[in-house]
Amino acid sequence: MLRNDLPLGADAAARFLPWIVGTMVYLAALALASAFAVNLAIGSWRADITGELTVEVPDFGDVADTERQARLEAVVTDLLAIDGVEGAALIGPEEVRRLLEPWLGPDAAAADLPLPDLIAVTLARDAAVDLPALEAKLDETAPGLRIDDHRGWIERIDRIGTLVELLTAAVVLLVAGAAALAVVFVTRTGLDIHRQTVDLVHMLGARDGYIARLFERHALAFGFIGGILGLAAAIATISAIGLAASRAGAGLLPTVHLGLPHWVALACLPFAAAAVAMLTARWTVLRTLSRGL
Amino acid sequence: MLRNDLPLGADAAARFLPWIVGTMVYLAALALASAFAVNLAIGSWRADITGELTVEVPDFGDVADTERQARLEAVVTDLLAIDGVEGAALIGPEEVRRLLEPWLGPDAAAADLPLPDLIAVTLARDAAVDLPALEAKLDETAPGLRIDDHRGWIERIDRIGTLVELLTAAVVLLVAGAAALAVVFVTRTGLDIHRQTVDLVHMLGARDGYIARLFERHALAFGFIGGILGLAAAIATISAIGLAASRAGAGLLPTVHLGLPHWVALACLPFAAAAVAMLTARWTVLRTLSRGL
Amino acid sequence: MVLLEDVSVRYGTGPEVLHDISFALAPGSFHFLVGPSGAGKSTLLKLLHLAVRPSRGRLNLFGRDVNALARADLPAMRRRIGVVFQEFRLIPHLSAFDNVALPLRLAGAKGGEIRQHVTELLQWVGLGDQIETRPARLSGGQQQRVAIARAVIARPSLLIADEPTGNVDDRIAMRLMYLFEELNKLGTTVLIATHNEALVNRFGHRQLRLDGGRLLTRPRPAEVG
Amino acid sequence: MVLLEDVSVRYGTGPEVLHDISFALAPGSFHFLVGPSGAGKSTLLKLLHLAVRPSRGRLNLFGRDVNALARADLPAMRRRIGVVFQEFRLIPHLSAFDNVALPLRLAGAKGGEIRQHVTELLQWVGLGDQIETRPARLSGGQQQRVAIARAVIARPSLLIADEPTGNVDDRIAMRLMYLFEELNKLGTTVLIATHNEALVNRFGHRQLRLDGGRLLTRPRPAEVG
Ligand SMILES: Nc1ncnc2c1ncn2[C@@H]1O[C@H](COP(=O)(O)OP(=O)(O)OP(=O)(O)O)[C@@H](O)[C@H]1O
Ligand SMILES: Nc1ncnc2c1ncn2[C@@H]1O[C@H](COP(=O)(O)OP(=O)(O)OP(=O)(O)O)[C@@H](O)[C@H]1O
Ligand SMILES: [Mg+2]
Ligand SMILES: [Mg+2]
Repeated sequence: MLRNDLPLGADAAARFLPWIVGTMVYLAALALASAFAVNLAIGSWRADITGELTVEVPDFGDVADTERQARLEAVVTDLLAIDGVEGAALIGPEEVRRLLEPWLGPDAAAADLPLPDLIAVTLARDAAVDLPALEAKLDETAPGLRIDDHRGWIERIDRIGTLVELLTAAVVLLVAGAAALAVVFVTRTGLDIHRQTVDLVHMLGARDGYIARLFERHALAFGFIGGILGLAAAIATISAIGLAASRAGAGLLPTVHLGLPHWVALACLPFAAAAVAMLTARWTVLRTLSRGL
Repeated sequence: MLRNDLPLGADAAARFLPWIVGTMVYLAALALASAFAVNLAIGSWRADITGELTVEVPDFGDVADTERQARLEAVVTDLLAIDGVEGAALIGPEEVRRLLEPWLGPDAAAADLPLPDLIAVTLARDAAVDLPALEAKLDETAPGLRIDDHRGWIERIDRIGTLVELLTAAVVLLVAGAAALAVVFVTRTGLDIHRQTVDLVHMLGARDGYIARLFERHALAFGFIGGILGLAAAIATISAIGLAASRAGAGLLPTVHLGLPHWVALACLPFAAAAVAMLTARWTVLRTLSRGL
Repeated sequence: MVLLEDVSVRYGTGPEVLHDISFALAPGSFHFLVGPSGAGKSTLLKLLHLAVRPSRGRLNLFGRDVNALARADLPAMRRRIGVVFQEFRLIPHLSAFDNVALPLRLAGAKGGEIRQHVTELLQWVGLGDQIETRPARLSGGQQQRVAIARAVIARPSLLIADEPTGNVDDRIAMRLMYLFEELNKLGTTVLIATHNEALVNRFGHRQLRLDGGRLLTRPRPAEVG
Repeated sequence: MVLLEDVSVRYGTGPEVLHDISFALAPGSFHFLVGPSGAGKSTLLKLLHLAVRPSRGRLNLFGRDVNALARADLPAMRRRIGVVFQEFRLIPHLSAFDNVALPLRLAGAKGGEIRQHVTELLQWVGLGDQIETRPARLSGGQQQRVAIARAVIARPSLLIADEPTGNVDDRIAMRLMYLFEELNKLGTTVLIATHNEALVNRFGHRQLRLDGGRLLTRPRPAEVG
């Protein structure tokens, strides 16, 4: 009805609101995106090693190559016969050397290292394999053999994953709290600046809700604008970091790509920010007004 | 003289200032600390491998242990005779196995892997060693020997280091800009709220500098308080992350400890923030006032 | 209409500013409120337009006990009261027109009606060529006239004016007084606080005289409504 | 002291509010400025206390051409002028005492001196028991008296008062007029804008009469100083 009862948009404080909300959305978006990326990386790493065992077959001493190959294949056959084992494949010395390359340096491949034979075992999902029993059984076929289920690694990765999730939740909460606090301050400042007008409109018979709506609408609009700007900046930053990282750290940093659900979650941020801004403004005005007569 | 010419500290907008400055200092401190940590990690990693060469001496086939030992020692002697080489030490098979352990899993140590002999060569600072010539020369003593100078790794690490530095600089600049912007807005809001008082004091014959000082002093005090709070929060966060990381990611994440210069740099942040706040407030007031009569 | 029984007022924890005030204003009556500066005139008026509450005693407005009113009841009641504040209190960013139109808009009046009434009234108070001007660009007396127009535009049941002619010359003061009398004839109860003795003497309305927070004259019992 | 030659004033890009005003105030003179509401009285006063600049013509204050003054020269000049604003303009968070003390403090007076002078003056205007009260807790007339005390406290060379008795009763108005006369006797040039015809008639000082932005009476040439 009275769109311009209060020229809130002209106050320095109000013009500040989009910047604050924008910064907060920017930070929240970056935090969420890094959490998504870390979780994706952890997830794929974990998937790689959870469903797998590595069987290490030592050098048998002075046996002939054919004899050795036969023994290895016997182990593979044994493995495949076991419940829960989906696949078992020999990793030849070449492959082992390739795997070790990043560790020993690029020249290791050329070096003439005698290496153990490895068998990569793929397990069915949720298969419960009794490792000691398995080891004992296979040891008959190939004495000295060892099974590695990477359990220590998985536990460490999981702990890092939880840590990242907690940190992200903390950052997002902090940022939402900071944004709400900013809206409280901006709204109170608006009430400060327009104290006399608000009092007067009140005295002329306007209801609290009417006054709250003026601030509310303003916070909604400015919060949303800020949110959109913050999100845009965040997307630009994420892309830039992704690009820079894939160039500079190729091979060292895992390359992950956010999926549709991740982008949707990020796109929700401006709406959430606008809603937080609006409700906070409404609450602040009503609370401040209710203290008067 | 007139300490309370303007009750700036009572405005919602002004009470907001320490929070904004605090948040900015917090973010800047975290960015700086992570940059320091990454740089320290990179630095120590780089130092580890820059001044070093690894000489890989392959299995000589069926030579006796004493013969093999003699040849290795001949290589070491040759190496030590070369200009720029400061030290050369045999890394025995036990040591090599220990180095490989994180890669092959904890059980690798027990496996009976035949491994190459390695010689760790320490170079003098800034020594320019001609690798191909060196390799050709040593090959006479121990044929099939290879030298690895980790150059590819160093380049990648350096690129990551530069990336981190650029990112940090960007964050700190962004944060300083945001803080200055916040001070501009808060100061303008203060001028808005106290417009009538400022005009009046002006009409009574106060100079611009007198009015600017009121805002300036306030921005300095509140900026400094905010900076201290932000820094305290950042230190708490850094310690918490350090603790959590060393617990959850032991071995995966490198443990770095910030030194005195780093802490001094962080401790400068609140002062820098207060100075930025003060100068920005002064500039804002003088600029706004100079528009009037 | 307005009935006070032994009403006292204090601001916050300060001393009492009004002591044991009792009087009644009959519907359609016209009173002046006089007394020296600091006597409590503005405070008494604030009481009547619900800006302060009695700290003791009973205040009855439009047949309802003010002490028993809930916060949510106040807006509707305030819309029946027109107020001219001593310090005008115009909304700085609204034009004279929008300032005067505000009470009509809050009451939900229609646009065309608003435009006609507001324009007419502003012309009557001599501001016909400053309809779109903002308060800061009006002279003191012009602002006072906008404030008066705003107070009367919605034909309130009760009109309260605090020193409404302090910033205008005698010719305009007379014109404004005729406006109040006109409104009074249409049924509005009027109470005007003023220092302008000439004015009080010229218009022979009854007087309430305050001094040191006490009422010296009170309307005769027969007038109580 | 004050010399205007064909001065015109407009606000921003609006129409001219004052047209070709020429007059002079001799040092130590006492003038009333009268005229209907909206005539331009406040604007003329604003010109003299350097709140607006002439858009045309020459204004000479204390022997200096105002159009030629740099921004940095203004504060020192303003300190020689005491102003009572039509809308008081007290500083809301300062007590009556601190409001009145402000010009002395800006001039660098000593604490003990300030305390004595301010207290005496507040007592004289009848606010002896409200020295520590803030403006919001003062009545309209009380605020006006604080504003007047602030204007005269530093013994200005030129005193400008805009409707200084609009919110006080006749007894206090007389008292304030005596204060202005006292100051005038000590050498201050006084110019008072007012609607209070009774007051103007009672004190036989010369009048400047404005109407529609034009000066109708002007002081005789002999008085120019
Ligand atoms: N908000 C307030 N808080 C505390 N005291 C106040 C407040 N408003 C007024 N007073 C005090 O109450 C007394 C009466 O004030 P009031 O404004 O009612 O006087 P008034 O009769 O309207 O005077 P005037 O003619 O000067 O306007 C004064 O002494 C004043 O100091
Ligand atoms: N800041 C301003 N901007 C534009 N126009 C203004 C401004 N102030 C005053 N005016 C206009 O200038 C004219 C003269 O105003 P001024 O305040 O000087 O009158 P006045 O003689 O003091 O009247 P009053 O007795 O009502 O106070 C008026 O028509 C007014 O609308
Ligand atoms: Mg009053
Ligand atoms: Mg005026």
